[in-house]
Amino acid sequence: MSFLKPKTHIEKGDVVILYLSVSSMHAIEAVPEIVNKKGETIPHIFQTNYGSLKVENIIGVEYGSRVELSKGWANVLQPTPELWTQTLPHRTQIIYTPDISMIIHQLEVRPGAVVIESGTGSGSLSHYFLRALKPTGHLHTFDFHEARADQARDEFRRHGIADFVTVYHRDVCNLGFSGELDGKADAVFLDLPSPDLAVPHAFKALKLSGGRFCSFSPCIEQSQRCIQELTKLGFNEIVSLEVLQQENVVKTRTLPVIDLEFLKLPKTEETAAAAEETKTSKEVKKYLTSSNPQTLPGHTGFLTFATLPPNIPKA
Amino acid sequence: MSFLKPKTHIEKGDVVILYLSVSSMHAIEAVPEIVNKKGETIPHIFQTNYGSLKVENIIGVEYGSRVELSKGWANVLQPTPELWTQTLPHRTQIIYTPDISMIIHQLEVRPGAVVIESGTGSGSLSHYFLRALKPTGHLHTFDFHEARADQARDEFRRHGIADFVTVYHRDVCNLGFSGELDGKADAVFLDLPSPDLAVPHAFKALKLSGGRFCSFSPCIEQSQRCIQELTKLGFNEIVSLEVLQQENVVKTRTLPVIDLEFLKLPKTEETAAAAEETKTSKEVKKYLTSSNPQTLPGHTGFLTFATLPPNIPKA
Amino acid sequence: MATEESTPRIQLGDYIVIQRQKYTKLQKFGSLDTTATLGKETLELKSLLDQPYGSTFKMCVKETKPGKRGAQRQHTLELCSETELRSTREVLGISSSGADNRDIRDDGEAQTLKPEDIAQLREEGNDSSKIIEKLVENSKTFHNRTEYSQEKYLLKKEKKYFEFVQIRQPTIRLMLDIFYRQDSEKVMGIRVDTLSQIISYSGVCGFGSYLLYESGTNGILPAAMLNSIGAGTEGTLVHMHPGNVPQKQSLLALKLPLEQQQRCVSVNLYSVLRVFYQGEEAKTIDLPPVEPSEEQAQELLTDTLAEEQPEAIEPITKKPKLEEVKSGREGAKGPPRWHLENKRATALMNAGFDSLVLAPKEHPTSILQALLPLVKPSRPIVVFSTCRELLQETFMELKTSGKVTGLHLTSNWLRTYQILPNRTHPEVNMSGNSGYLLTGYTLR
Amino acid sequence: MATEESTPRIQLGDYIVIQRQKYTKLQKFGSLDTTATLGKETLELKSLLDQPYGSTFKMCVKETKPGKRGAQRQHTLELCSETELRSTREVLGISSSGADNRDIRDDGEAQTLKPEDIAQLREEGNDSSKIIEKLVENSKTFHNRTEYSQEKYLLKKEKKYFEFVQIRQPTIRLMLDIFYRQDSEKVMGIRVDTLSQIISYSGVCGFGSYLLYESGTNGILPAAMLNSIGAGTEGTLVHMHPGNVPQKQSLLALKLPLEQQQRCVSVNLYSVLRVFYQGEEAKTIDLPPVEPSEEQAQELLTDTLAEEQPEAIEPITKKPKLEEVKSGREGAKGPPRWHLENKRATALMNAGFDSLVLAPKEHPTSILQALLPLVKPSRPIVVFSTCRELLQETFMELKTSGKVTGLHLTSNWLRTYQILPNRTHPEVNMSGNSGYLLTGYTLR
Repeated sequence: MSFLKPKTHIEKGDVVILYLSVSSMHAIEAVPEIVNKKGETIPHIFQTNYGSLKVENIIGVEYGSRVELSKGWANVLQPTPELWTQTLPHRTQIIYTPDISMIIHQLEVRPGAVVIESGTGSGSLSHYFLRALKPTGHLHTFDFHEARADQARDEFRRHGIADFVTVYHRDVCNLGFSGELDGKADAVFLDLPSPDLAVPHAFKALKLSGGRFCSFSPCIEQSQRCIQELTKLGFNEIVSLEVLQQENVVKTRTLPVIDLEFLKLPKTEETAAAAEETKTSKEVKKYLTSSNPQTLPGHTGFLTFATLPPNIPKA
Repeated sequence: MSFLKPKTHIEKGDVVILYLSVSSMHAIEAVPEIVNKKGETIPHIFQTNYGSLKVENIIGVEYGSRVELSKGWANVLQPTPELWTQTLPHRTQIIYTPDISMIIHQLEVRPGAVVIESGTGSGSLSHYFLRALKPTGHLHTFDFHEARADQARDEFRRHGIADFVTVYHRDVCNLGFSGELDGKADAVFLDLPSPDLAVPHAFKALKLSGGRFCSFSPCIEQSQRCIQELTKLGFNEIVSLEVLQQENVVKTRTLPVIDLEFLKLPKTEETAAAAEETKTSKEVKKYLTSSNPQTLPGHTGFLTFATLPPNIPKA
Repeated sequence: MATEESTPRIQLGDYIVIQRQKYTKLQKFGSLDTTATLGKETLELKSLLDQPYGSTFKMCVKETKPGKRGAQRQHTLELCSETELRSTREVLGISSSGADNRDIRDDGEAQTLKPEDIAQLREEGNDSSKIIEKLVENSKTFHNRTEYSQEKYLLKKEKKYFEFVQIRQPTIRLMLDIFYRQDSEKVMGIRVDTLSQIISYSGVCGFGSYLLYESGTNGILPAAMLNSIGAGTEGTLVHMHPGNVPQKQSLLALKLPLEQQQRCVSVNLYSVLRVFYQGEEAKTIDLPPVEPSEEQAQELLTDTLAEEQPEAIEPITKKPKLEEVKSGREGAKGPPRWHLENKRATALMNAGFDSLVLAPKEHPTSILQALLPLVKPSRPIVVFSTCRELLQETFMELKTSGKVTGLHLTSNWLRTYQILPNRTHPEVNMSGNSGYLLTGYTLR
Repeated sequence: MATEESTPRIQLGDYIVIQRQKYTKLQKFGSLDTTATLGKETLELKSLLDQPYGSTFKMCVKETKPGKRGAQRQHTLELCSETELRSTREVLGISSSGADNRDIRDDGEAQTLKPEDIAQLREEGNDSSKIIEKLVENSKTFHNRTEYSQEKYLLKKEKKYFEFVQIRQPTIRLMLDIFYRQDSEKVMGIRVDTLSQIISYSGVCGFGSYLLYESGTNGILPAAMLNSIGAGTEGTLVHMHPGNVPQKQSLLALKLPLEQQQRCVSVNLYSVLRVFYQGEEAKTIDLPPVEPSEEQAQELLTDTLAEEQPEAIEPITKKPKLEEVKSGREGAKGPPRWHLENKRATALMNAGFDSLVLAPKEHPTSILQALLPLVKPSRPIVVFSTCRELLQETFMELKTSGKVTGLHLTSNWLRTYQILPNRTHPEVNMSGNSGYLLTGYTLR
């Protein structure tokens, strides 16, 4: 239930982020017992690189606290969509915070907004939509994969945000978003292999007063076809962009400063000794600097945004 | 004649870079007199933002010297392809140093190489090819625009590098590079609106022992078609890439450091005065930093490279 | 589920976004006499009143006045239909185009129409499509150009002679675009990707209490946060600033409901910290709540209206009972508004915040020292700066302190694309600086 | 104009590039018994002798030896024709593919072929295409996958079982790719775009005299510069380094003509500066020409051969007469080679250089102070570092000195693209650091 609003203490059933290090964190469910593969109820023990955690012990603990592991410690954090995106079980490729932030901003999602999303995928983006539109808006999210839709529905319930979302198992490219949603949406988001097929449905689903549209596509050809379709239907402000976030890894670098002046002096025994000394007691200079990691995300997808202007007749 | 090799003094007829500032430099010809529009021979006076230069005065001066202008001064530099690219008369869109460097590297151009280039354009890239392949290689450069071919030919002569280049006025997409060049080239470079049409000609022109190929295209569709054609003809190691250079503008930034601790003390007259003082003698911290200019080149072109393996029959 | 809404209508007092092709401008529609200036065109706005937002208007030349830089044309605006907006290309029905530009010699004499002729055409009230048609007719080279080159030419001309404007309701997205394009300094260099990430990483939403310190972004930061807090929710924002008056233009332009506006408490950093540290007594001494700052002096807005309607945005006490008890001894006239605001802010400060966002022009260390203790554990913090070296230092300080975990120093590349048939490529210019974000989570 | 050249042939002593699909490796073909290791495959190289460069060979399993990490297979190589290299996809003739992946449940049991079965197939000497065919036959999900997904699967499998290698002649381009991919530290983090720009900005070509100081790039920097200087030209390179012996692997691998090799003079920085400052006398005292450096200790090459054939690369005096005169009093045995090199270098230092390239692991200031005066006026200088702060400082120092103009501090983004029908996008991973270049031109 830990996704509804900021809270101070871990309650039973919360998803909790067990933060070990920048590169190691886990989302765990704060339940004292779990059912194993044999169907037996056993104590919930979570294994990490720093040893095991008896999950029962963290219930009632304040978020932000340090908890002891059998071979070290970790911090327990309340999950945010950002932390969830880094720890969630991948059922599909997911979209990450930099792209998502741009999507939320460009779709102008705020409390009260009605948003349509397809596909639901692993629910990474859905959690951001829900944070942005609750408690007065609603998310309609569609996936053509039945198991994924079911998993997402279950997850939203366990995360305490089910009131603000309806999950549909439906092939929107062929069947559209259902007539009930015609003219209801402030924003439509598509992450589909053939977004162009769903554009006419998005057109229908957006409010008569207009709305915003976004399609996320890994390949440029998908964006090209999507834009052709958008143009045909009268969308404007069509913009395609990419956001690439770089980590700046902060570190202190130590550089030797070499002395070449002493070479101008004849190498008598004294100067030789002095030179030796210069070499051994080499001066160094320290720099606080940062650089990108050796490998960066080079591409996630092209984001295509568009506006449906108000009062376009929808035949 | 100043492009053949490093030289120390300005001779009559040299192209000279008049360097005023990072954002202001000019390529001028070191001739004492020029012919004006009326056909009269007049002294060569060059106008700059810092006043005029009597060009006759710089003949015989050492490169790297400071020369006086009527309202200031400038430095005279021997032209390099890098400086020339920044000052040359644009007859077409040109390619700049970061892309060119990658082209030279990937085409493995070194002294002795036989290189084919199309189109010649403003000759920006040609000067780099010529630097890299002279004095033992040869550049064959083609342009379908007769005036441009003539201008380039004249320029190479005046720059002292005509011995290493042949300029052709020819539509290579339709007519190819001429049978005489079949199997003669180590590398072929294309900057054409339809590079795919010239790929079969490049194939023929490359040596039987193989060679390297590059096409520069602003639009991705050109690269797509070019790659299809390359694949069909048996080229391999096909790679497409972009190089974007960023300037890091170095500057010192001064930041105020504010004191908030004094707010914890009751505001008696003394502390008020002390606080005043704190405010006026505000501490500052200086940072030597650098940042990109507000606007950067976001795209120049896609570079597509490929290898023609040895011994591919050319039927 | 929401029912079909009617489109809101343009009212006097509204901030409006005027759009002419890709150019957009934020303008206050203060009175019926208000005019807006777009380059050499002056627009009389009165006919906008009560028209729906999103409408397109035709600029109709009323008179031409001599101006400093050539003639300034005064226009009235006439509401027009969507169908009037056809592609100029279609109108002209251009078909013949050369295969490439090998036969074109640019001798500067391709256009036989003289500038005087063109001015004449404009004053006669010709449509842009008519003017462009004439230009094409009188161009010696147009029909020899490639299709690509023709299109470029037409777009350039259309931009110059385009006679339609659209009126839109300001949103965070539209305003940030305007400010950043006009002068990124107006928003302290916070680019769209960066603002979007500040909103994400701070976790600001309809629940919780948020703390912001910023040195002046024309109100875009508090506006974006309050926008994310939403109407009819329980979220609150304490907005600390270094000056006499907060920069609030963007907040005013959003035209938020009063109850929402009231959940943004804007206070001077020094003043509120003094009250927070020393309690009520402190106030009797320091009357003006200010430590003057540079930001005040260099007011960046040309048409700034931050102080024009303070009534609408100045928060009114939300819990009157508590306020009355606390400020009982203040005298009949009641305490000054800033004083009440300080009190509301200190109450929220004592309760603790659900995240902290800093966008200071000053060195962040001392500000972090003062504000970080006000943030609850397991809550996000976000520090923005355009100076990487500064945040590297802050990164190290926070890391050493052990008070914040999950520290990341990030920046972004934002690349826009031209996607057109056979002419797809990244835009040839891109913005060079996203600024830097330092993010992390507080620990207990 | 060059006439048709015959393709060069593989000789004993050559460095060769072994390529297996996208994987490349630099290897010395030292003797007929030399073997090369590619992961779990060991290749006997003897059949390469006298075959033309560019040829493709088939790996034929000879025996399987138990190794530390599973079986190590020993292969002989058989020259094969181009036609043997058909696309696996074509061979298999896959046609039916699902429209999307909605029906696929990944339960880890899609492949019914056991690892033992696959090992058996390999040892039986089956072609990769045969093995992949079997894998496809025994996959329960393959035919339900999308074409895209099928292709990905095939590529992955083909990569694993691909049985052909191509032998290529080392070039700067191929070697830099290998070093940078293996460990960018091997070339001090100099990425391909950065190296290409060092060559451009330094202006190195067939004419002139060039000065390089580098702290160890496996010879890629001096090799790239000498490569640009060319065979049969008059250009010269003085290559200063901080260690006992220069890292020269790349230079050796290029197999340049002797006359060209001799135009690269490699000297120790300290030793040559002492001679330069103090003249001939200095040498009698400091016998080992070295100031030991870390670079020596942490020799990065696994199969380093920098010292293996020093005869081939150690420069021989080019102007014997001058050398004889100068080194006349050196005794019958003649002066040590390093001593002659120092003398040749100091002669070039006295004449002045046509550009300066620095790629130091040390702080560049003192090195610039020592070497900048050796550069003629109006000549380019290029300083490389992976530390931006360092070059910011150097930028300011040079700017203040007034000795260098046209200063620029630059870095690069390098983005590679996947261009395939309907699947075109930038590669999902990119290299994060180009390093920084500080460039400018000397003044008189």
